[in-house]
Amino acid sequence: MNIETKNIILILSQIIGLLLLSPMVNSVIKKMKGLLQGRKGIPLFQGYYDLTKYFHKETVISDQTSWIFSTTPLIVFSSTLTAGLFVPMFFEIESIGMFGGVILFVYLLSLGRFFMSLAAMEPGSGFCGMASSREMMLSVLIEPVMLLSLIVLCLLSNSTQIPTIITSLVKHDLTFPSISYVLAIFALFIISIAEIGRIPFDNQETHYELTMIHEGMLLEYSGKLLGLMVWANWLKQLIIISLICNLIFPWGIINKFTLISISTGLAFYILKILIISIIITLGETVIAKVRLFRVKDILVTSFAISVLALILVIQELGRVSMP
Amino acid sequence: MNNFLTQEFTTPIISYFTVVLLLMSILITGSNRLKSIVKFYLLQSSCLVIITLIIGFSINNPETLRIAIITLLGKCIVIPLALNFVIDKSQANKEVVPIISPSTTVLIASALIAFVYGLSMTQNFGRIAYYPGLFNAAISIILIGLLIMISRKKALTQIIGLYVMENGIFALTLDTVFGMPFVVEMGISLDLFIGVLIMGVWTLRIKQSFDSIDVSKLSKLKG
Amino acid sequence: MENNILLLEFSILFFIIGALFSLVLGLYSNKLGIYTSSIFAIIAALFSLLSSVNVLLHKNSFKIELPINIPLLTPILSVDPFSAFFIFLISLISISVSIFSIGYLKSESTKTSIPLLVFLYNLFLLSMILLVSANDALLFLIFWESMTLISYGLIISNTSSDESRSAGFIYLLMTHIGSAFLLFLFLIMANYSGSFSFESFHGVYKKMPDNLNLLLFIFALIGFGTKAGLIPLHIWLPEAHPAAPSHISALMSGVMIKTAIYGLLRVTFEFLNPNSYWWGVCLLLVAVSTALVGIIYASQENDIKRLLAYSSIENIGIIFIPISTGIIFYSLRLYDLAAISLVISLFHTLNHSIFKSLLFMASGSVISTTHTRSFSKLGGLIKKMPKTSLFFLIGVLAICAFPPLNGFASEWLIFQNLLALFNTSSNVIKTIGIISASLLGLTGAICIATFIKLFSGIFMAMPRTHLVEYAQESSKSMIFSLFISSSLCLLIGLFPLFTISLICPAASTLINLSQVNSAAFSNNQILHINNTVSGHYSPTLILLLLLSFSFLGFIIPKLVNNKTTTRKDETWSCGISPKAEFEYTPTGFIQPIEVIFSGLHIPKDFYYKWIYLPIYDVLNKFSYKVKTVQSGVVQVYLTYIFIALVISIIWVSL
Amino acid sequence: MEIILLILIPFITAILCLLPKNEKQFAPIQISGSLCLLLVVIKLLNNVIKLGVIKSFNNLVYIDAFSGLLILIIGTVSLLVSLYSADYMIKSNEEYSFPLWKLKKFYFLLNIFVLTMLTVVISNNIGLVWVGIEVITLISAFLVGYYNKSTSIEAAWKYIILCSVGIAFAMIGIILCFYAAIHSGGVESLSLNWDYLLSISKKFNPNIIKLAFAFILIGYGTKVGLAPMHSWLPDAYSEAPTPVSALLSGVLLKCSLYSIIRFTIIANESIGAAFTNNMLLFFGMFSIALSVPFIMTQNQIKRLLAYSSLEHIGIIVTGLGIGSPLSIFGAVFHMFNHAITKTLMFFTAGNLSLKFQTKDISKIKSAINIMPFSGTIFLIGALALMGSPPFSVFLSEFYIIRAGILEKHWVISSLFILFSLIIFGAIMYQTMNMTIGNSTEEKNNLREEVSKLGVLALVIPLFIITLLSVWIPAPLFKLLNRSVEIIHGKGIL
Repeated sequence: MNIETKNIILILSQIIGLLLLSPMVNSVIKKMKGLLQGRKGIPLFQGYYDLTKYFHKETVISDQTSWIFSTTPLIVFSSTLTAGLFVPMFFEIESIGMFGGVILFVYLLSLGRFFMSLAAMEPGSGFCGMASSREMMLSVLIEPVMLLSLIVLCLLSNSTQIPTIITSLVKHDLTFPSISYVLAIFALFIISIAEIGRIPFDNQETHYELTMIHEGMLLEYSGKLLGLMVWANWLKQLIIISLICNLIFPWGIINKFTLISISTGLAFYILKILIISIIITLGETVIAKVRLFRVKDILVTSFAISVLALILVIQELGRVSMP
Repeated sequence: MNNFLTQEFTTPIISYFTVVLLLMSILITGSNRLKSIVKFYLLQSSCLVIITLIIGFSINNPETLRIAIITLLGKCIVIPLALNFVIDKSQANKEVVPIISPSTTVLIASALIAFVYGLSMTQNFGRIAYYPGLFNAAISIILIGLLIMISRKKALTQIIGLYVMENGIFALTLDTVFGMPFVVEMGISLDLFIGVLIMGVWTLRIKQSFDSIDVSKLSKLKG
Repeated sequence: MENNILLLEFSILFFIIGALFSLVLGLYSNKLGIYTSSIFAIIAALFSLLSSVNVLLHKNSFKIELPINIPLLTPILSVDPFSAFFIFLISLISISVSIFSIGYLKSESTKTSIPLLVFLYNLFLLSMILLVSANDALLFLIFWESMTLISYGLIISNTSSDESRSAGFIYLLMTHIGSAFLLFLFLIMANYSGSFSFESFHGVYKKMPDNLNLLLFIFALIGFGTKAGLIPLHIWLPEAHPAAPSHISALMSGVMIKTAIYGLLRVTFEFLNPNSYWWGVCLLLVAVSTALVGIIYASQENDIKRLLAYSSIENIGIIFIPISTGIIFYSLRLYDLAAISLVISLFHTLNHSIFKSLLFMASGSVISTTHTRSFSKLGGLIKKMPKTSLFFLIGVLAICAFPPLNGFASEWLIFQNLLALFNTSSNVIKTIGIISASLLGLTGAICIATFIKLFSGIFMAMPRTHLVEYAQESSKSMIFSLFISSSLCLLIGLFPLFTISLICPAASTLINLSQVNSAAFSNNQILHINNTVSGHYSPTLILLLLLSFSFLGFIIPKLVNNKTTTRKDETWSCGISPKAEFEYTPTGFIQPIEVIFSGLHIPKDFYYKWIYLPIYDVLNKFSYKVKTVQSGVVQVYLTYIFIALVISIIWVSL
Repeated sequence: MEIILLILIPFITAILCLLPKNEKQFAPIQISGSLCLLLVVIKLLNNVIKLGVIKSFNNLVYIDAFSGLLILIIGTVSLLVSLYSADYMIKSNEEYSFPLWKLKKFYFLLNIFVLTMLTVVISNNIGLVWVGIEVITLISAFLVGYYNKSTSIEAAWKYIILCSVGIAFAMIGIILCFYAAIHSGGVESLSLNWDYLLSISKKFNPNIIKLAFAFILIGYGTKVGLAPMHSWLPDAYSEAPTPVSALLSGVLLKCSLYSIIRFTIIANESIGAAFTNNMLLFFGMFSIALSVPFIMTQNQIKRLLAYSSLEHIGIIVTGLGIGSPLSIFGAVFHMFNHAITKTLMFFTAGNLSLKFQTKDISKIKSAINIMPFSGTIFLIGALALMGSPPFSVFLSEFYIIRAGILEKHWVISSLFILFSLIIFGAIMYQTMNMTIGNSTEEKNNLREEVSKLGVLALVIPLFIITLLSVWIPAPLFKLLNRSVEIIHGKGIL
């Protein structure tokens, strides 16, 4: 089979994989959390139940709203999914290189965020407004750091394509893992936690409007719109997690497709995800959510870390002379 | 009459009159009463006339007589008369409080004279004159005239100061370029006359709108 | 070739005729004046657009001689691709603005004197076109000043308001300070080149003593930076834009401040030869801080047009980033890269012109129907004026640089450009380059927050005051012009390569390369930059994906169950029926960000209070001291004369 | 022939102006008179350009391009003044409720004033020039004191006293010059003739010429209004009736400057340009510098303009002092531009202060709304005066600065630009405070704002300065260039 069809198949499988896996991952984390807290926790397929339930329910939207409010879920969903294509799960797609690199990735995520908070302003409810304003504050802090840490990784591999970064991490001629790489990853990890809105930055399970950030923005949504929003959020979570895990354990990205390789790759991928989600869960159980304005300090710290990483990178690459 | 007035003969005479000129201007600076000031001015002018005649004949210049007569008419008759007239009209005879007191003015005046003489010694501008003494005197008289204008408050005194300056200039012309071309002479003396008339007019106007000819009242326009 | 000349001459002619006619007819009736000026402007702009596009496509250039006869001045307009690009930009914007102004002025006609306004409007456009094609320093100065004066006239066109007075004054003063520096710049260069024509300026740096060109560069930076609005020279911008009528602010912010970019680029690259990368580094710092500070200020505004003005300052900063990288590359003799950076900066210039004018026009139609500029008084307009709000949203998306619109295309390129700094050998440049990339990201994030604040404040939720009640959708022509601009945003966003291929000759003439290898930008129709940290971006593909995925998102719930109903009901606000008071106000919305940046945030009036005011105070005190010299006492005056005389006599005898 | 007419026309007009029975009749006489004058001037200039130099009346009259330029200025400005005063003087007479003879006196003196200025610029004899300037002083004093208020009398008095002192000094200068001439073997009867002096100036004794130049500069400088001898200038300008202020600053300054320049030429011939240039530069820059604080803190509209005249005189003198052909071209060109522009400004200012019944800047508000025509032109005129293109003042200042930098006068040029920036700011601030802003008074329509003649008086100068900024007509350019040749020896082409 020729390269085109192969790519198309791969892309399709990536999409489907993301769509299917994302609810699962979320409920896995919840499950583990429940176990850690000595509860039985939710069933592993809870995510899918929720989605179907949302899709069956009647949609009630505020009478203050306009087309923006009701199209936002679609935009958020699609932008997140598009961003998802840039992050390999466990197989690499050559043609993804044609789409765009980390910068596009970040901007697509922020496109989703933009519409989410815009729509949250629409019903004119105080809670949504508050939530979206806080979301914006978070994003202002997140974006530069995320860009910086990702760019540092790009510099290490001289490419802005995430798959290329990952693969070149494996066969990198530098002494690996170099300290700069470790620092960059660390910064990125913190940021990603913030990005997927988990403790200590935001609490997905809270039911107290005044502390909600992400949930708060969904307050006025219901029915299938809500379903899409939630799904988009889970997608984002999965994408970020797989980004992290693939950067931390850059091995096992397959590019030749035999039955064995696929199965091993998949298994390995799931293993990585599990590890990351365990880390997250542990974090969530031991750390408490911090005050809104303390968030700044954490993120600034990670900014400092990534600047440090940058300087180290420059030092290391200084030896490898470039044009 | 072939020229008996030789340089040797005239020099001392001229220098006497020069001294008189200087003296008059110093007296003007020193005195308070307008009438007497006018008198001093009259004296100064008249000895200018004499000097004119002497120098004129010594370098036997044909125009001497004419110049002398014009000067006589102008400086010794018309101007003093006009001034007196104005003084009477504006019943202002005494310079009450001058800006700089007469005695100080005199001192400054003599300082000026010293300055001019000194300067002319170093730079010897005097070289350019027939009678260096007269030249220096002329310059100092001009400066003293200005000094008078600066130091006094009455409109009239200022006019007189101006005329003292004119005298100085006249002395200068005598000493350097005896008798400038006729046109200019006429022109100059012409607007001396016009000048005095106009000055008189303005003095009277000041008198009627400020009911005194004290110039120090004329300081509304500033900045 | 000939027809280019003809076209440009025609457009100049039409501008002049339009100005005169509209003045005369305007005195006769406002409506007539408005139509004439706009129609003539549109025709003239079309002519100049055609000629400039011709020049850009065929990379040729031509000269026109003007009927001006004064010594020292060679009255020649010369249009090379670089000027042609700016003519292109000016004409492009002015077309849509002219269309807009038809409807807009009709609604404004009570406030200002229309005849003067329309008269100056055409002259304004003309002066800008002449400016960018002037080929002689003196001519350039004259047009520069005329442009300033005309725009000044437009700013104060609402003569009965104190606001426009102070705005006009600040504008006039600042721009004149700038012009003084330019005057110096050109005079000094003329000293070495021997004449004022730009040809003679080429490579004039060879004749100069060392480091004089650095001084001149600083002069140019101050001179043009004042017009462009670099911080701290920006103080006139946020005053002038609100004072002017909206279509004028659209032109000023969209086009006029770009002429400063034109001047700076010409002077720097053609005449001064940047020979040390420190110029670039310092400029980069200035640029980034301008962008950051500008957008922080913008985020705190509650006045639509002031907010937009500050965001113009931000964008000027962003435009200057690739310029400074260009200078760095140039000084390192990496001419290809330099050319690429210039192309990028020009590209962003174009984009900013388009979406900023779009935003200004849209806000203009909002202001003219609600009669207020403070958007915390508005709200819920999206139902009153749906079309306007749609185009406004497109403008916002573009300025926030979201794919696949044009803003993102240029910003993506700028990121790539900054990454390209990593190919240089100096560690300083590398570090600064990458960090400024992330700061650019920060700017972008704040920009997003700001424009959410703006858009939601104007259009969303419930009306906060009664001002909104009488609002209505704006007239056809306004909508149409908005449509044009926003479709331009989309098209350029989707097919950036076409525009870039137009820009390339401009940049190459500037650096006088034979050509920028526009392969540098494309790799089979996908935006991509060679010899940097590699990256690709294909707008069309992204759009395709977005659309298909949103279709997916639309269809999946349907597949699950396609007979769910949708019901509208009032917003839940703890059981009370919602009121406008419950809403989150724009100020409240931005407050957290304000809190975070309270650290590095300088109060707005800082520059005025601490830089400009003290100078004034010193002068004033001094003057009052000196003034006592004129005491009004005639004797004192005589003393002055006396002193002067004595001094000069002494001088003589020395 | 033209020369006789040149003298005759103002004289006849002056006489005719004594006849009228009511105030309406002055305008036609005056305007037609000055129109004829302008025609004669143009004819004369035509000859001057053709022949180069016109001498007649056994060398009493000497007209070359430079005097031609001055004649042109006088002719143009006096026409503008007549146009303007037709309307203005009637209004102001009503305001002061003066009898008719005041108007007669005004017009009579006005014409004599013009007449004397003409004689000054065409006469060959520096002594006559001196006499002429003295006479001008005495006449214009009456015009300054026209309103007979206490302040105007004060102004007139200061004007007379200071100027007479200055003139006296000038006389000394002339005497010294004459002395130098005859002592270097000059014929006495000719030795006051300008052309003769120039021809023999090589043999002069440099010391004396230096001294003479110093005296002349101080003397006539007082009349020109160079700092620090300028003190009479703001008073006289602010107190005189507006047309007279226009004449004073537009023309009279230039005439006195003309005599300085004439003498400078001789001095340059005999002792070389360095000395005179330094002195001119010093006084020029000092005048500009001194005008700055007064403009910054000025609160009276006509005094503001007066101080700006001080600045512009400074600019002209600086231009002369820089002493390269270009700068001198700038200077003479600036003489013309300043004359026209300042006239325009005085006219508009006069309209404003007549309308608002005050000269106080802080009391004039939102003029552009209350009197659209004058207000607008006032604003534009201020810009023009401050030397922003497209107005001709920009060009002349530009030439001067260019020359300054070309001659490596770095400091002077920088100061020049700095000062003009500050002055620009100050004047524009004042102007905008006066013109723009919200007003309480009601608008009044164009009809009753200014009469047709008034409109002409404002539009013509505006047109001239705008035209000159893009197109210097060939004859005028010839005139300017010739004058540069006369002053410096070689022109700019």
